[in-house]
Amino acid sequence: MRYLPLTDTDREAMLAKVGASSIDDLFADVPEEARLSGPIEGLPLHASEMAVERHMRRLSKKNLAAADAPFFLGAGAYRHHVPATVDHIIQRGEFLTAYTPYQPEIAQGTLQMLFEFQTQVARLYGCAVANASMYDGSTACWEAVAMAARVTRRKRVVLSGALHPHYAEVVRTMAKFTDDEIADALPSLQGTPDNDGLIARIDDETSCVVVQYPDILGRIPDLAAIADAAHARGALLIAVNTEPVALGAIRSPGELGADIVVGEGQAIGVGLQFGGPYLGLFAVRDAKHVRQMPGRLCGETVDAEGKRGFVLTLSTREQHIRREKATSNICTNSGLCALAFSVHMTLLGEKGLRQLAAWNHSLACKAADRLTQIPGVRLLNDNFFNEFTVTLGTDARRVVRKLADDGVLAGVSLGRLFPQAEALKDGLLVAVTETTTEEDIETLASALQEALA
Amino acid sequence: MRYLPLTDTDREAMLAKVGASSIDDLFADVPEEARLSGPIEGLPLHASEMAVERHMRRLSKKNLAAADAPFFLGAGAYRHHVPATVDHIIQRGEFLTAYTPYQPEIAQGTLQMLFEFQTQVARLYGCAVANASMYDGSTACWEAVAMAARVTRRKRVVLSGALHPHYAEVVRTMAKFTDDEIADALPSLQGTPDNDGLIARIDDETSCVVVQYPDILGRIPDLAAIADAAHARGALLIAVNTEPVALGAIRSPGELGADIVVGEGQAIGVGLQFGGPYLGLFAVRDAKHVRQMPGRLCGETVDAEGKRGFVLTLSTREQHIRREKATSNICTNSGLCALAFSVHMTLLGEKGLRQLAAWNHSLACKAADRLTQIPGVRLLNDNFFNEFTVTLGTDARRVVRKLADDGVLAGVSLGRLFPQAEALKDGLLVAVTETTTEEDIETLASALQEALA
Amino acid sequence: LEEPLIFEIGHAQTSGVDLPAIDRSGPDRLGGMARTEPIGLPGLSEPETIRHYTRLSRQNYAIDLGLFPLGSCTMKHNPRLNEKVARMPGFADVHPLQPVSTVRGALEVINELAFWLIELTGMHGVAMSPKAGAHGELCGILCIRAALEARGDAREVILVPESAHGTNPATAAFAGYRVENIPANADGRVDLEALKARLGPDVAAVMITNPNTCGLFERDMKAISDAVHAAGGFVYCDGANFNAIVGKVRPGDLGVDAMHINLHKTFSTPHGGGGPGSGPVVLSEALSPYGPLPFTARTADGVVHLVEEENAAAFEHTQAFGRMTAFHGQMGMFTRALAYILSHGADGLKQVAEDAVLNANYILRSLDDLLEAPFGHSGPCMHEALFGDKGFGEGLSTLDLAKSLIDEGYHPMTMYFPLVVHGAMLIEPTETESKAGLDQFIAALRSVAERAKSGDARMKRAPYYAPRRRLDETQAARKPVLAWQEPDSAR
Amino acid sequence: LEEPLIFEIGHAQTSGVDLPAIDRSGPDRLGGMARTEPIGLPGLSEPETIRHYTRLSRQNYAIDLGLFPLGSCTMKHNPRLNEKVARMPGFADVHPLQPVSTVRGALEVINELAFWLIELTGMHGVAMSPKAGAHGELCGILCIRAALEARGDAREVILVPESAHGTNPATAAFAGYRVENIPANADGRVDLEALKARLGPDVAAVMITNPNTCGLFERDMKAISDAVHAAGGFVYCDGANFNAIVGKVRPGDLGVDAMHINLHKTFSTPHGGGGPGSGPVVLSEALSPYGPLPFTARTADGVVHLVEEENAAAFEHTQAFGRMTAFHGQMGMFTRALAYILSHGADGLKQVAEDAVLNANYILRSLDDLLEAPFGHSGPCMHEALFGDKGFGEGLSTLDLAKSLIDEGYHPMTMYFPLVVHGAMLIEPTETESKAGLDQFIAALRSVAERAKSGDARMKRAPYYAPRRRLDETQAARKPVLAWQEPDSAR
Repeated sequence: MRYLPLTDTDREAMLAKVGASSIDDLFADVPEEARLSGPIEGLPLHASEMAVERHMRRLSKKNLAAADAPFFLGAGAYRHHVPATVDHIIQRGEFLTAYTPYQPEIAQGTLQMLFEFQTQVARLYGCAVANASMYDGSTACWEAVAMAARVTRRKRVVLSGALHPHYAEVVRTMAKFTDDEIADALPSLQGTPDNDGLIARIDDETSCVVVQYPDILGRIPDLAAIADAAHARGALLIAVNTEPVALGAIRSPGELGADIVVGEGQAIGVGLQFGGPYLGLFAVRDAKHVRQMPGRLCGETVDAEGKRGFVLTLSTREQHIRREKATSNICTNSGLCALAFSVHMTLLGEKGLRQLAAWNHSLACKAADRLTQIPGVRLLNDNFFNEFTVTLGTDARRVVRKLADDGVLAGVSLGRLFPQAEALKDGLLVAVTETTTEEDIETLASALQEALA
Repeated sequence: MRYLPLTDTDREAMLAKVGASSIDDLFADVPEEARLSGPIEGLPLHASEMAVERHMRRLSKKNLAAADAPFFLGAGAYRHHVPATVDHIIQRGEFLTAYTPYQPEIAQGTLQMLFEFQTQVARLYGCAVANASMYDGSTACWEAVAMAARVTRRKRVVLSGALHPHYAEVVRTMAKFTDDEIADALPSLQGTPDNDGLIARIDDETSCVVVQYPDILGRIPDLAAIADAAHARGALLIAVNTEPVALGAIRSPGELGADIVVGEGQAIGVGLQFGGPYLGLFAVRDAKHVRQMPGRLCGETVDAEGKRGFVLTLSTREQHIRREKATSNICTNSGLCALAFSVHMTLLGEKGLRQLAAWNHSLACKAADRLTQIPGVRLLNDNFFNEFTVTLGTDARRVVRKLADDGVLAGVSLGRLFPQAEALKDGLLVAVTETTTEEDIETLASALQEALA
Repeated sequence: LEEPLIFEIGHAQTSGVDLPAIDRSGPDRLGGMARTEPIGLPGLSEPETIRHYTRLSRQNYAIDLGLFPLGSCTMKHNPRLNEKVARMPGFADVHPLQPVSTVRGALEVINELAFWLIELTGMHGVAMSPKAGAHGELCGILCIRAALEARGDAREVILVPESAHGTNPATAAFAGYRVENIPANADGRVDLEALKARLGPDVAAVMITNPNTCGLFERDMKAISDAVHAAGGFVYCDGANFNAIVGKVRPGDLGVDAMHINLHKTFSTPHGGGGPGSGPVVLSEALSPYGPLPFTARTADGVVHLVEEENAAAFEHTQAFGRMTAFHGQMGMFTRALAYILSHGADGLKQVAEDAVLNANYILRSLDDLLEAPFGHSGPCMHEALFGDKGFGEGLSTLDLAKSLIDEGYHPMTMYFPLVVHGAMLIEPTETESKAGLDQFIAALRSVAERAKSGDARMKRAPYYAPRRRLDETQAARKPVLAWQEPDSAR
Repeated sequence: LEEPLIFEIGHAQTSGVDLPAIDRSGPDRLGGMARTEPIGLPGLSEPETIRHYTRLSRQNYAIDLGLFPLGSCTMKHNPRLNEKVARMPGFADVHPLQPVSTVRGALEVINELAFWLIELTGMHGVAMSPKAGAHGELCGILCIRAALEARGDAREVILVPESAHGTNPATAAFAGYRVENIPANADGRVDLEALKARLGPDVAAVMITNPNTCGLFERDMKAISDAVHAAGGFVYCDGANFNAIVGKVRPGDLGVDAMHINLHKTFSTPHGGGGPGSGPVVLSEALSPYGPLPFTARTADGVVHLVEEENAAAFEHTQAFGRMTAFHGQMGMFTRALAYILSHGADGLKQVAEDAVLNANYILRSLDDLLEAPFGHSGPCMHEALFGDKGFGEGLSTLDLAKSLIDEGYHPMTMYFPLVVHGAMLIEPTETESKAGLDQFIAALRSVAERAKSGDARMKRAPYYAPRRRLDETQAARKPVLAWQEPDSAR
């Protein structure tokens, strides 16, 4: 067995050393009736690398990879080109097979990277401090809500209707158990987000308002107005971003007054991966809130010789120290994804990020113009970054499935996202990135025109 | 430009330091008329990683990859499963981007690996000493011939007719310029190699006899008898092996009396790669010949503190010291391929190599049995390792092309290898490795039967 | 050479990517929100980037470099095949919301892995979506709460052994429960009688780690489960130590109702310097109806379906407590874990447990003459060996021993955990270490242990030969510097 | 920790691969040649293998770790895209003898790269199959010999400058020529008058390196070519230093008849610790008919053909001198080089040459106050800067300076080459180094240079901080140990 270095000779010598006559002696504390008499039923014996690779490749080929189709899906997961350098770095054994950097003297590689990552995220979000990452955007969103409750000592959460429905559902799920009260709504098919309606729902019991930016329909809400309204009532504004590339083109949530900014970092460096592992980003605008933050934090310090070094810090917030009094039960971050994000962001730099954002936006504008030439297709929102909503005048879900059969991955239907909302069912979310070619747009347009004819 | 770190600000500061007013000043020694006035004609401007990747992927997809077809080609290049570990190791930057280990104090990684590689090759070949690798099997074969001329001070080379025709052609090409006399022949379509005929060609002027083992038709010649005959006339026996996996099943050339053993190492760890880069293996049975060897050698020594270490050694044979008196003009080895070979061989170990060889042989026997059930198909050689010759009773080249059109890569026709030899044109070389499935064999058999019907 | 921060070497105008110039016709459509201020993100060219991160990486210790004896963390070899598999385009380059017809193979991976996890644990169902072990714990506890609420049974307390991982009480608290500790007996195991005495109508669940964090198998597990069930509660098992028994013992047979599985421990998906993890939770028949959405289900025709909010009813799964995360869980870890399971097979997984336990006992018995083994008398250990700091010289602590081990070329063991042993040192070698490697490690550990017992004061300042000397963690926490700032604007 | 040899830690019965048991029916068909004796090849499990090679790798210096200033070697950044491209299944997993209809894309790669190499050099044809630079040199010289033989002109001598790479004379000798040296003038360039005086009917060719190994452009190149051609000979140009002029100067415009291109230098395919290289040779119209087989040719219909022995006549290529190697050359390097050329484009390649030259001049002028720059007066250097050892303290040599540079964290420069300068130090920074990186290197070099001039005797024993101290090369050569032997059977 290729992963097991012990030889039978080794095993015999070791059993002799521990004074056991057979390996079964070492399992003596397992009651007889609890021991499996034979091998796990149905599971084949060990297999060669080639056999396993073949099996997995066969399963892989049953999927339509995004590279093999005109591809327009977004809705919280975006396909961007990841430079080959990123994968090279994350496959370095010293990053890939290291543990959480609890021994900082021999983990400066991971720690310095995390410190750089935190700084990159904080700057991108317009915040003072970011943590070392969380599971994903949706769980980070819930952690932000929980943090807001700790900060404000209030229990009423106002969710924008245009928050990603999975994110909203995670918040609703958790709130059931924490007794937070959730005020939520469905999005309405309007060209601009209903900021006024949202603001009207904020009251003096509100711990936080959660607003996605750009929102699930691709619209860009006026965070500053919402922030003002929330602050006036003593509530925090939580901004949620699911497409970090957008922040190369639009103003940062922190700059607009968001108190906590969370999001999904997947778009930079991580890839689609059918939904995971992804990368939760979490930042606070004001450093005073840092001790209420969940998750790991890396900080700068010095070693015994006065050299700069980095350590995990403020761990008294965390479960392994505080146990039931911790700010969160979280005990991992998304370290390797954070590395991928940080390497990609370092390659981009400010110049590259801005160019990338400009390119995405420009292509999306072209796509919107092209699609709206199709009879029956209407552009919902005039303003967007790289994702916009069109209405098709018919059930978009059906259209998406039909186009998939023809090898075109047309986008995400609002019916898939909001199955309960009949009013939204004609809506189609279309995302366009630098990986989209003008030919792809043309293919989509033709296929769509045909499907709607 | 993503590979160029200098900024325009840097460039200005540096020009100032060197006292040049523009970059053109630094090219002042290039006569005006030799400078290109504009950019290289037709070459586009710099391109994004994504654009280049797309272009290359498009070209890649115009080829039928071996994994996507039943595959039976050999004839000097063999498809074996390469463990993922091999590629992981050779992509370590410290191996990938290092230079020739001329500074041993900071190159022990490469040097120790080469020392291990040399030992592995020497043992596999049954020899005392192997070098640190050469370009490929065919050039190693010529270098062996040239070495034999140096050792024996004779100029007449006897080539077995069953030597890979490309190897024979390389030898013939080089001999034209070195005035070695080449006695060669075509293989005859017999079940056993014509050892007697070969031996009869050896005379007192013969520097060496070159015999492939197993030979180009898959037959296994009796090296010991040829060695005796060669030695009796004062000639050296050069054994050529193009499938190192075979040596897990059959006796080593050194053990059988070959004086120089050369071969292609590609089958272990390197992959098909459309013919290159490959890995030339070169070993001598008797260490006394080491100073006549071409190529790099890594040797053990100690450092100033007495610690074991490794260095490139005996470099007085080489061109950078000896210039026109060198044993060869070679100035690289095939370092990264040698690493791939060595890692794969380390993973295999003796047990794995023997199992792998047994599996190859067993599957090849099955394939031979199955194919000879087809009317009109005759097995030429009863003895073989993982590659054998069948005759089809019709032009095999035509059959191979037809099967390729149907998505079956049937093997190598003798007509492709020996286009000048009308007598061989019905022959088809079929190679079978562990990557061949029984289903592949069945597919080939059916396709062949249909093509011959 | 010290490696500077990217902020110290990069420039806003440098980039390691080349992007085409935009031919922009007309104004943007950003609704007046266009970014105007600089962001402050430095860029590096590709060669500088490779060098920066390659150099950084070399300041890390990793499994690829040596033994990583962190008890309870199961730092085993990460097979390279699994990395290759996870990168196959059909897994890495598919979007979670693609039409189901285009992701059948991905759903099959999830379903196949789910099937083997259920088989290996002898349970009834599994929730695949939790993102890490602690997330899985939370999922399991929420299933329990949902099940209790479904029968109108509001219970308030969760019992947790003192030796539990910190995530256990934190999770219970996060799910709205009050946490009470269960005492251990002198053997290092749960005190069955004390537990029984505490059980009652207010106890929602007991969270047990088995094998426990003292490295021992809870012999009375079945009796504990029976008692908890009899009192109307549920049994949560922390699966962090499943590596010791995989393929040999099925938690379902011991009465467990829910157990998370750290795919990054038992099934060897890479730790990656702190994640991502993946924490599927296997569930008993009683809890399965409450498992969260989404999940996969194979129908009789062999087709694997994605069960989400909208079609849960069609799959008779109407009592789901909700959703743990966006999308479907850690696909990238599922492919790796499935490749791991298929590579080992039934015989290999059993061998994993046996070699893991053998290696740990070998360490225990090669050191217990020198180091205090508080439960060395309690029978063989499972996959980890626990030692205490008794007999260390004046002023020397477990921390000093651990830091001295760094100078010997090793990552230290888990320290000061479990809390029940003074100066605890918990060593888990895992099954992927060779005997020769263990012998070398034992020799190194014996040497530092002897120095600790002899009171070698030099150890107080170890490590001496690491990329950094001891770091000032107090300063880091007292005056947190959590982001880089331009020197002129800095504190 | 010292890393043992695989022979010291592996076992014949251990394997890092799992192979199925063979169900063998009947005896083998090996004709009585079955292997019976042990081979002596140790195996390691996968975790041991990863660890062995990972640890070994960390004893290497590499471009990924820092500046690699080896003059004449062009150690520049190796883009990671190129590694990805070379591994695409359509390139990595195709057999060289597949029917041509199944490898059209591979042939297109070769043809496309060939096209750009011809364009970049202004030549007429290219032989793609040579396996490395020296192999390319041989190919070029053989073309020249074939061309001369074709016109019945047997010439015996090849002229080579003293400063040439060792491969030049070795190649000429291997091709059956007598080698004579050409002197240099005080500027470090070929002495045109001396060369002209030596030309005659016995001179087959002149081999020139341009830019030459003193780092200078041969101003008189065109005059040299004209003179050689007038005397009936050919001009071979060693292309090792093409990086200095790529995209700016075309050797074909200077009268060159043949030049090899080290794809691993100018076009950045990785050096891999000593290879594989790749050495296509561009040829003038006069030499192209003699180029070896195989090659690719695109016909008017856009199809790319593989021209081999059998169809050479159809492509009017009947004078080929033969074949350099089995199959078609270094495909894996072609894909990388093509990706490199397309990534840079026409503007990028020009910038490569300019930055390479700028970086070298920056080094030259940042050090020439301290180190002897023997040709510092001869105009700007091209892509490498040459220094001598004049002024070093008693008993200190270039070697001592180089080894001291290791302690500063750098790989040394090329030493004692070219032979025309005493204690030569040839520094080629390449274009992929940043100014900050160069400044750091210059500071380090100034520091060791100052120590060398002050006669710091400690330098004699450098390096002190490398994985090894100075190694005893004399012992290695006097009593060669070239393979591992079991200790009991050893010498």
